[in-house]
This record gives sequence, C-alpha cells and structure tokens, in this order.
Amino acid sequence: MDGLTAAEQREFQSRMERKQMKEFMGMFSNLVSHCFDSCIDDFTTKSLIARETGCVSRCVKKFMAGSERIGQRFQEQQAQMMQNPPPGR
Amino acid sequence: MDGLTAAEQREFQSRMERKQMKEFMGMFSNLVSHCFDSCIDDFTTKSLIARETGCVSRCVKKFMAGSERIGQRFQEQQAQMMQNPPPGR
Amino acid sequence: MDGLTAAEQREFQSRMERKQMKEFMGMFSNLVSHCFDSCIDDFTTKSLIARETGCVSRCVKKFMAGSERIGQRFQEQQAQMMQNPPPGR
Amino acid sequence: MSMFGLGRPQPSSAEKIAAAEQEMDLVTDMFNKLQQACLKKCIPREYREGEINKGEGVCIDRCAAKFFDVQLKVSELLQAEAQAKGASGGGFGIGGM
Amino acid sequence: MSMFGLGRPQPSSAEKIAAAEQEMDLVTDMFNKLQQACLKKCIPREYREGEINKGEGVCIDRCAAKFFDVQLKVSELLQAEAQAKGASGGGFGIGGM
Amino acid sequence: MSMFGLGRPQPSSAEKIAAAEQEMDLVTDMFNKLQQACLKKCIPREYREGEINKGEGVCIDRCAAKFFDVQLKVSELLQAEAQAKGASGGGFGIGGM
Repeated sequence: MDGLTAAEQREFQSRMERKQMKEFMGMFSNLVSHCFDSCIDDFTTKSLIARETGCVSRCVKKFMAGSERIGQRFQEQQAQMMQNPPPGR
Repeated sequence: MDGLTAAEQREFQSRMERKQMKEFMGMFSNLVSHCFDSCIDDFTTKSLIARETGCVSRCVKKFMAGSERIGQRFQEQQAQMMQNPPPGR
Repeated sequence: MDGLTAAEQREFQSRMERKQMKEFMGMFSNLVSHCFDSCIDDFTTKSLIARETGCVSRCVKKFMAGSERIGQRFQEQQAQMMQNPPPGR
Repeated sequence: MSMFGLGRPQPSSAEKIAAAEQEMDLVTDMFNKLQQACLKKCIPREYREGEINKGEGVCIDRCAAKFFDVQLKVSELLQAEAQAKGASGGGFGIGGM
Repeated sequence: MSMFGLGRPQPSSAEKIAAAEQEMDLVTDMFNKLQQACLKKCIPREYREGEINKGEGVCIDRCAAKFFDVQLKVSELLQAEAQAKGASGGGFGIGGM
Repeated sequence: MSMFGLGRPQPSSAEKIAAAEQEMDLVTDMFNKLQQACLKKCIPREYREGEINKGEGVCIDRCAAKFFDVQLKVSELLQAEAQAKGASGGGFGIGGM
C-alpha cells in the first residue's frame, strides 16, 4: 500500500485492525455455535452437566488444532498461488 | 457516544438506522427461508396449497414467539454481563 | 441516482462495481463449497480422482444452468413486484 | 454533512447512495436464499449429468413461484403482527434494542 | 483525519463510531447464533401449531442458559490458550495473517 | 475525490484501500469455507478426545489439497464458460443485474 499519506496509512491500518477483530469475533461465534450444537442435547437442566462441559472442552481444543493445521496448509497453498496466480484478474 | 459534533451524531444515528434496517431484512429473509424449507415440499403445483399456507402461518407465528422469548433471555443475560464483563477486552 | 455531482456518481459507480465483485466472489466460494461437499469423499489420495473431477464438472455446469433459470424467474418476479410493491415501505 | 442542519430537509447524497446500496443488498440476499432453497429442493446432489432435465426445470419454476408466494405471505403476516402490536415495528426479537 | 498526527493520542470520532458499530454487530451475531441454535434444538419443524407449548418454552429457557454458559466456557478456553501460547492472541488459525 | 476528474487516470487512495480490503475478504472467505468443509469431512462430531489423531491429520491434509484443486477446477470452468458466452463475465445468475 504505497502512495498513501500518513493519515491514509493510519486509516488503512485501523480498518485492517477492525477487520481482524471482526474476523476473530466471527470465528468465536462459529466455534460457540458448533460446539454447542455438537455437545448440548440435554434440556432437563439449566446448567451444563459434566458430560457437556467435557465435550465442549475437547471440541474447542480439537477445533483449534484442526483450524491451525488447515491454516498451515492454506498458507502453503497461498504461497504457491503467488507463483501461479488465480484466474479472473 | 459523547464528544461527537451534531453532524457526527446525525451520521452515527443514520448508520444505526441503516444497520437496524439491514438486521430486520436479514431476519426477514431467514424467516422466509426457514419456513419455506420446513413447509414447502409439493412441486406438482405452482401455487401454495392449503396445507402449505397453514404451515407457513404457524411457522411464522411460532418463530416470532420463539424469537421473542429468546430475545428476553438474551437481554437478561446481556444485563447480567454488564456486571461481569466478557473476556478479550 | 439523480442529484449527485460527477464525483459522487463516480464514487457510487465504483462502490457498485466493488459490490458486484464481492457478490461474484461470494457465489464462487459457495459454488466451490457446494461442489466440494457434494463430490469429494475419498481421502485416501491427495489428488482428485477421475470420478471426483467429473462430478465437479457436472456440478458446476448444473449449478450454473439452475442458477440461470432461477435468475430468469427472479427477474420476472422483480418486474412484477414493481407494479405491486412489497410491504414495509 | 449538510451546511445548515435544518431538521433533515432532504436526504444527502451519502444517504441516497446508502439507500440504493441497501436496496441492492436486499435483492441480492433474497436471490441467494431463493437459489439455495430451490437448488436444494429440485437438484439431487449426485451430479450424474450436467444438464438440468425437464423434471428439474419444472420443479425450479414452481419452486421459485412458491418461494415468492411465501415471501409475500410472510411479509403480510409480519405487517399484521406489527399493526396488532401497535405500529413502529417493535417486538420482533432483538429488533427493539 | 486528525490535524496533527501525534501518535494516536485518543480515538477520533470515526473510530468511536466504528467501535460502537462493531460492538453492535457482535451482539447481533451472538443473538442470531443463539436463536438458530435454540430454535433448532427446541422447536420441531412440523409446525402443527402456531403457539409455543409449555415444554418448548422451558426448553428455550434452558437452551439459552446453556448457550450462554458455553459462550463463557469457550472464551475462557481461548484465553487460557492465548496465555499458554504467549499472549497477543496469535495462533488461532488464520488469525495471525 | 480527485480534483480534476480526468477519466480515471489512476486509482485513488480510497480505491486502493478498498481493493486491498476486498482481497483480504476473499482470502478470509475461502479459508473459512475450506475450514468448514474439511472439519466436516475429517473430524467426527462426538469429541471423545481433544487431540487430532493421525488419521484425522492426514485426512485434513488431503482434504485441503483437494479443496484447492476443486477451487482451481471451478475457476477454469467458469472462465471457459465466460469465454464461450462472449467475455464480460455475464450470464452467471443474477450477476448481470
């Protein structure tokens, strides 16, 4: 992003930060939805029961490990794509 | 939102109105999708049949009642969270 | 969009172009997801097998044909709605 | 934004642009929902052929017509509800926040 | 934007507005997810009646309470993970890009 | 925006920023789709353990590779289609509106 004034640079950076925050929040809410949907099926109580709490912990752990591994593959692919750019440009 | 000029206040308010409108439109289109998906399964006719029309009415009514009840619980939880703020800040 | 200055017209047009680009990208990523989900189920290999490649081709072709047909019906309905405007205005 | 803030006399250019964008977003959203719904109802996911066959084509046409009817029906029901509750569109879940 | 770019002394109006909008978006997103999750768990899709019956109402209340608990649990787990990895929130998938 | 509207001589700063944002949105969207697809295909939803086991890890790697291949394949097919229809990218559903 060259050719921007200092004020524009700052504006750009602040937008990117907001976007990352939004991205993180989206992931957070997806993770909550996914683990809730996968782990919670007992509505005879108002509080989480032990089985549900354990399932949520494993779900978050596994989701993050999977997400990290997918992120690695994705970055490798992105790097590869730099040499062989996608169509539509 | 203090420390804003009158023009900024007005701009802010108009953005919030647009956001609420967008929110409402999103809910509308989700409701249409959900009730269509749940109620419409007969493609031997071009117009809604009585069974489908009835199902859509009940679907909308029930969705809105459920949505209102969930909204009440959500607002209670938000109020509670004010005293015990969420992480990540 | 009358009553706009030339600069505003240009700004508006450029926003619309970005929106269309975004729209197209959204459709592209939905198409990829849908055909991947429908066609890929063999994870004993790292590369697409013949059956999967064929399925993806047919999936894209059929999706686009369906999408075009739905688009025609949609535009007819939009034209009809002009004479009988929707509520909420 | 406007030179004299005389009680919002007419929409500014920015507001007109925003309204046009919102209109376009709504149309796009509805098209996407219609497409998802009718491809799901009418096109089997096996993809043994790349063409839309006659039965699938007819199904899509009827599906689109019914989707449009449901859209009208839902908006009528929401309007009736809003009027029953005393205008202003409130009472729809979190909408009033 | 600011007349003198003195190392971001305090948030500008635009930044305050953006932060308030983001807050609102997050709350809205969470409400939508909660709604989807609990309607799916508690309301059967047959729609034989338009009222929420007693069992469904109780289910919604408990579902909302559990959803909220899961939300807290997940954020605790993410914070613990972030601290274990050495602060800064990195390491969450693509987050660090 | 520009002082003299001389036929869009070069992108303004606002346009450069918008293009960079769009690029970032696209990459993020694709990552999210890849993640959804491969977690669904490779990770059973029972969550009896918190670790990714060896089979699941291999599945994720192959799934990501195949997702990427499908992405390329789809974009080739769309390009071929666009050329057959006579350039300009039209004819893709509502795209021409």
